[in-house]
Amino acid sequence: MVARRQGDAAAVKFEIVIGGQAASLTTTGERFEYRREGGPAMERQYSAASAGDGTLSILIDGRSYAVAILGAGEVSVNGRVFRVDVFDPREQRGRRAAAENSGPQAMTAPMPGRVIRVLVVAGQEVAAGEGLIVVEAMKMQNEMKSPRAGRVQAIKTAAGAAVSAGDVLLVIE
Amino acid sequence: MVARRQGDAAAVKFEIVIGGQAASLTTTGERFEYRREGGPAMERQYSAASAGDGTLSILIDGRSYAVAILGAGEVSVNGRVFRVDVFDPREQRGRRAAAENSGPQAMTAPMPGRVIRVLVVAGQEVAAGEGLIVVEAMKMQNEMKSPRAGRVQAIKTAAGAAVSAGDVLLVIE
Amino acid sequence: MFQKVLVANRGEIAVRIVRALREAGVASVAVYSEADRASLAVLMADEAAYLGPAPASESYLRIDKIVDAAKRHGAEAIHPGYGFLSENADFAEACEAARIVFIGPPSAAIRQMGSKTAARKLAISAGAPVVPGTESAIDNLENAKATARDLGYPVLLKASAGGGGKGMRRVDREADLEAAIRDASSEAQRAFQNGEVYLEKLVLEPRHIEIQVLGDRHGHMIHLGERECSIQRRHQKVIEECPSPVMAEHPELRERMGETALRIARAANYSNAGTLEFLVDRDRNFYFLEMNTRLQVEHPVTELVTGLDLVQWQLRIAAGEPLTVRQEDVRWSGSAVECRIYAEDPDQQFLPSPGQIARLTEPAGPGVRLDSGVYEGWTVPLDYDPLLAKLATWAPSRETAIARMRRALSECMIAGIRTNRAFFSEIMDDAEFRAGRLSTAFLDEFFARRKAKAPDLETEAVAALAAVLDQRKPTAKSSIAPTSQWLQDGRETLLR
Amino acid sequence: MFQKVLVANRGEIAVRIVRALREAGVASVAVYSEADRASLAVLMADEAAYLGPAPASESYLRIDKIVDAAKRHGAEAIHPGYGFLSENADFAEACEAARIVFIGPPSAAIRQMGSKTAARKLAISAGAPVVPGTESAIDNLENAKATARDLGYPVLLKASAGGGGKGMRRVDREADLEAAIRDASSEAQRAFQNGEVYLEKLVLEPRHIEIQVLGDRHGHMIHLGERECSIQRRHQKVIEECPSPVMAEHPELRERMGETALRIARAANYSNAGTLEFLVDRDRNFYFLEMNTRLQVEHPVTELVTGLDLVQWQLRIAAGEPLTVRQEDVRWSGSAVECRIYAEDPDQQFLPSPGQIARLTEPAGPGVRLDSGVYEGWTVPLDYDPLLAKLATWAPSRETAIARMRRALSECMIAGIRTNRAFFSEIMDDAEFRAGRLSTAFLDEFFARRKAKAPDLETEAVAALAAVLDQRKPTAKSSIAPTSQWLQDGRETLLR
Repeated sequence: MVARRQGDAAAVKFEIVIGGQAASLTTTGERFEYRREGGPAMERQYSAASAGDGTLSILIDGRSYAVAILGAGEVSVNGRVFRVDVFDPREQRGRRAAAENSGPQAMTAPMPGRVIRVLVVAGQEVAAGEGLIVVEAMKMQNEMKSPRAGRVQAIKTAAGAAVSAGDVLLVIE
Repeated sequence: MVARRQGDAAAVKFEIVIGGQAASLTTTGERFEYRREGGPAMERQYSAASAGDGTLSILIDGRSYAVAILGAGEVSVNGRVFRVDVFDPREQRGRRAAAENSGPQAMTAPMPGRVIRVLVVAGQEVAAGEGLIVVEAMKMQNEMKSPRAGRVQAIKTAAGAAVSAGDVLLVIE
Repeated sequence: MFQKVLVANRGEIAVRIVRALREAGVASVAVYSEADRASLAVLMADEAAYLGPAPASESYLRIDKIVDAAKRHGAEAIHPGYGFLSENADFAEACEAARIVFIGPPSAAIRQMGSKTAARKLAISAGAPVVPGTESAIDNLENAKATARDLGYPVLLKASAGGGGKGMRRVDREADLEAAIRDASSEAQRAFQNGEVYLEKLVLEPRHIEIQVLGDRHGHMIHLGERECSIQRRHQKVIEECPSPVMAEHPELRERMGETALRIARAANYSNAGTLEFLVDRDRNFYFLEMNTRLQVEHPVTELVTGLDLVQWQLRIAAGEPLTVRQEDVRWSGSAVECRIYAEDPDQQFLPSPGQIARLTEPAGPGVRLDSGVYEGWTVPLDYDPLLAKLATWAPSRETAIARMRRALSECMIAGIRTNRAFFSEIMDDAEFRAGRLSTAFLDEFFARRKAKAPDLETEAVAALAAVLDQRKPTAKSSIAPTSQWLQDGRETLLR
Repeated sequence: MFQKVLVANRGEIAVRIVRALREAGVASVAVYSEADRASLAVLMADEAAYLGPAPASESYLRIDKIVDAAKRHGAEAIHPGYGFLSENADFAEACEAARIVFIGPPSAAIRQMGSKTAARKLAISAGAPVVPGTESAIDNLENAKATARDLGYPVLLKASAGGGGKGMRRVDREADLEAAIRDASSEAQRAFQNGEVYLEKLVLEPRHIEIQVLGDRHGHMIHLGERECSIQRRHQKVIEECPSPVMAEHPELRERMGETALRIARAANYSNAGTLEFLVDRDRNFYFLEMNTRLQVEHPVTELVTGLDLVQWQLRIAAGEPLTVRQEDVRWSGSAVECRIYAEDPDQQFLPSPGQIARLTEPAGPGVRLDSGVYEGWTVPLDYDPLLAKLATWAPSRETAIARMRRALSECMIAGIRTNRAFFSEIMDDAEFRAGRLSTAFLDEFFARRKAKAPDLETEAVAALAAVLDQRKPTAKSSIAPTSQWLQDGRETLLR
C-alpha cells in the first residue's frame, strides 16, 4: 500500500474521451479529480483492489463499485458499460482524432463476417446513406451505408472475403 | 493441424508417475502408447483441442474426455482427478526420487496455516506416528506426525510462524 | 429407456439435452462441425462425432452424416433439439428407415404441420379459430387482391414454409400488394427453398401466446399451459414468460386455449412435445397460427412453473413409456421469465457480434436458471445463430421474478463480444413491461419511448479511473470500434 | 420495508443476503476484514465498510465496529447471517440500543436458547420430548457418575454453550467419565470461553432432523417442515435434504415434529426464522436437542421444496410486516439435496486447503442452485471456516434430485485448492445413501465400506497424455505435495 502511494504520489493528468465526451482525470496517490470538458471538478479519495483477472473493486466513501475491464477500451461499472479512451498527455492529436472526424474516411467492418456483395466500384460518387457493402454473420445480412456524400476512393475487399471487426473495407473521400 | 503433426512426428517417450504408479507414455504425431510399469501397452489415435485456458477436449475413437489442468501436477479427466508427474527422459533420478523415499526426510507443511505448537526439539528421537508440530488453518488444528522412527535433525519453523503448503518445517533422519 | 442417444444439434440446446441424458443415466453422443470441435456440448458429452465444415449445410443439416454417426456410435435414438433438422420430416423418416428412434412426433405430423396452409386447414377442421385468410398459396395477383379486399387492409403476407418472420410482409394498401408478394416470395425462396406465400388478416397489436402440449404414444395428451412470447424483435422472440400476465387476470383463457390446442394436436395424431402458437387480440379472442413440432427454445419457463422436465418426458415418451401425468395433476406455481442472451450489439442495431469470449461471469443464486452453450475462452462462431444462453428466473410472483431477473442480469458479465444483456436490464425497468401490457408491438414502442438514463457523475468517473488504472492491460480481439461511422437502419438490417 | 441494511457476515451467506436485498430493492452494506477487501460480497453490495484485521476476533466478532459501521452508513437494520454474532444476544441488544433493527428473534429468545440446559428446561415445560439427561451443568464427579448410571451407558457429554460438536464426548464406561469430563470441559472452555458441560443419554444411530419455523411479530408462526441433516463429519453437516426420506415413508411424523417445534418456539416467544434440531431414533421417537435462533446454512433445500424465500421473509418480518403464509398454504413439492463444498482435502483426512482459486467452473442448468461466496482468482483466506459454496439440486423425486446432483458435481471444477467435490460424487453413488438409510453414523460407515473405484486404463492414459501435452504450463501455488509423508488420523485432526 505504502509503496503504491509513493509510486502514484505525483499528480498525473490524463485526457479522456468517455462515451464520445471529452473529459480529464488527474490522479494523485489514492485521490483523483474528474472533470467533464467544461464541467465542474469532482474530487474523491478511492481504494482499488484486484478481484481476479481484469476485475477491480473500487471503494469511494464506502460506496462499492465492481469494475470489469472488458477490453477494447470498454469498462463495465456495476454492470453499466462505458467506452473510455485514455490519452497520454503528450499525444493530444490522438484524442482530437477520436473526437472529430473529417478527411478521407476508412469504412471498417462493424462485425466479423463474410462479404456477400460489394454494391459500388472505385471512383463512384455516393450519397449519404447509400448502400456500399453487404456483410453477413450469424445468419444475418447487414448493409453498410455511406456516412456522407463523397467518392469511393478505394475498395479493400471483395465478395466472398472473410472479414474481422475493424478491417478496412473501403475508403470514402 | 499439419504443422502440429510435423512438430510431434518424432516419437518421444516420457516417464511418468501417476497416482504413485510408474508408467510411460510415448507420443508420435497424434498417436500415443501408454504402458503401466510391467503392464500391457495401450495404443491410441487421439485428437486434442484447446477449450479455454487450461482445458482440453481430447477425443479417442469418438469418446470425449474433458481435461482440466489443475496445476501442481494435477489433471482432471471427466471430473476425476489424477496426480501426474512427468519426467524428461534424461532425468531418471527425479523419477526414482518420487517413487521411493529414503534418507533424511523433509517434513513439509501439508496446508497453508499458522504453526501453533512445536512438540519436539532438534536431536530428539521420535517414534513412527509421534506428534511433531501442530498447524492451524480455517479454525482447524492439525497435528503432524512422524512417518517413521528416527531423529529430529533440524527444525525449520517456530510457534506462531505462518507457513505455506510445501514449506519445510523440519527434517527427520 | 435408451442406452445411448445422439444429440443432433449444437449450442445451449445440445448442452441442455446432454445434461438431461446424464441425469437419465443415458450415454450421450454430441455432434460437431469444424467450428464446434471444442464446444461445451462436445466437452460434456460421453462421445462426439464429427460432421463436416462449419456451414450448417455441410454439417448440422446433413441428414446422411448424422444418421451415419448415430449408427457408428450405436445410438438407438436421436434428439434433434430445435432448428436445424428438428422439423424436417425427411430426417424423421430417415431415422425411422435406419431403425433409429426420432425423439419427436411422427413424421406425418411434422409434414402436416410443416405447411402453414395445411396446418390452418387442419385447425379449422378441428374447430379451432384461425386468423381470417386464405388456406392456400397465392397463385395469381388478381385472386390475391380480391382476397385482400375481402379481409380488409392491413393484411399480412406469410411464407407457407415460413418461420422466424422470413417471407413475412405487412401490406396496408392494394397498391403495395404486388411488390410485397414479389419480395416476400423471393425472400421465402431464399430462406426455405420454397417461394409459396399466402394472405392473412393482420391482427393489430396482438399478444403472441403459445400452448405447450405433451402426449405419449398411447393416446394420452395434456397441455402444460401457455408461454407469453409477445416481446419479439423482427419476429424473433427475445423475452418469454409463464404464466402470461393476461392469464393471471383471466385464468379461464388458459383452459380455453389449452383445450383448443389439444383438439388440434389430437387431430394431427400428435405425440411427444409440441407447441401451438396463437395470436390473442385485445378482446382476448385467440387465433391459431401454427404448430412447432419440437422442443421450444423457451421451454424452461414452463418447466420452472410446472416442475415438469420436458426433455426427460420427451425421452420417456420416445422410449414408449406412458405419460403418467394427468391434466388435473398439472399445477402452475409462481412465475418465470426468460431472457435470450444473444451475441449482438444493441447499441448498433443489434449487429451480430461473434468472436472469443474473453471473460465470463455467470449469474447464480436462488431462483436463477442459466442454460448456456458457451464458456470463458470459447470463440462464438459466425456461422450459426447468435444465441449464447438463456437466463431464466422463477419467483412466487411475476413482480419478484422480474426483480430477480434484474438482479441476475446485474451479476452477468460477458467480455470480448457484445451482448444484449444491458438491454434486458432496461426492459426489466420499463413500466409497461412491469405492468404486463405486452403485444408484438412492444419492442417498437419501447425503442420509441426509450431514453438512455445518464450515468451519475461518480459512476462515470470510476469508469475513467479504472481505464486509467488499467492502461497497461492488453485489449480484447473481436470487439467493435465505438465511433464506427456506419449509418444503419435497424429495420433495414434484414435485407430485402 | 427498510431503505438500507448492513450484512454482518462474510462468504456465501453474505452474498445470499446481498442478493435478497437487491431483489427487495433495499440498499446493501457489506462488511469486510483485511482478508476480505475484494470478497464477492463487497463486489456485489452497494456499499462496504471496513472492520479490521483478518482474525474474526478483530473484525466479524467486533460488535462495536459493526454497530458503528451501520450508523456511519445509515443502515436501519442488520442481518447477522449465521455463525459469528448471529446468536449473540449482546449483539442483538447492542443493535436495539442503537435503534438498529436486528434481523432475527428478540434478544431474550436468543439468550434463552443460547444455553442448551435452559433450552432443555423450556422444551420440557412445553411438553416436548428431550433426550434423557441432566438439565444442569456437572458440578462434581460423584453426581455425574450417579446421573450416568441412571441414564445407562453409553452417555454423551455436551458443552452448555456448545455447537459444532466442540466439547462433546461419548463415554462408554464409568472408568472413562472423569477424563472425558476434563477433556470436554477444557475444549468447551477454549471454544466458547465457557467450560460448562452436561450429561445426556446417547441415542444410538439417530437421524439428525431439524424443523424450520417462521413467525412474525404479531403472534403468527408456522413451520416449513424438516431438513434431514444426518450426514455429518465431526458433527459438521455435509449433506442436507428436504424432505427427509423417513418423512416420505411416514408423513405424519412431519406433522408431529412440526407441532412440537411450534410449541417450543411459542414458549420462547420466538419470532423471525428459527430452526429446532431433533434426534430421531430407529423407532421414529424424536427428541429435541437445541434451537438455532438464526438462518441455517442449509436453508436453500427448504426454499427449493416450499417455494418460499426465507431471507425475504426475514426482512419483511423484521420490518414489522405480517407473515401472510398460513400453515395450510405450505406445500412441499419435489425433493432437494444440498452439498457443502468445502476447501478441504478428502484424500488427506479433510485437511483445510486455503489459497487462490486458479480456475473455477460452476455447474448450472435445470434444477441447479449454487450459493457461492467465491470467484475465479479469489484467495480463500485461512482465517475463516472452509465453506466455499453450497450446491443444491431440486427435482420432482429424491432419485432424480440425486441424479441431478451427480450431474451438477460432474460439471463443477475448482483448481488451485482442494475441495470435497469428488467425495460428494462418491456419496451420490452409495447404495445406502440412495436408499435413504441415513443416520449420524452414516459417514463413519461410508468410510469403512468405501473403496476407491479404479479408473479405466484409457482415462488414466488420457490423464498422462494431458500432463505431457501441458508440460510447458506453470503450476498453481497453494496445492499440496502428493507424496506428502505425514501420517494423519482423521479422528485426531481436531486436537484435544
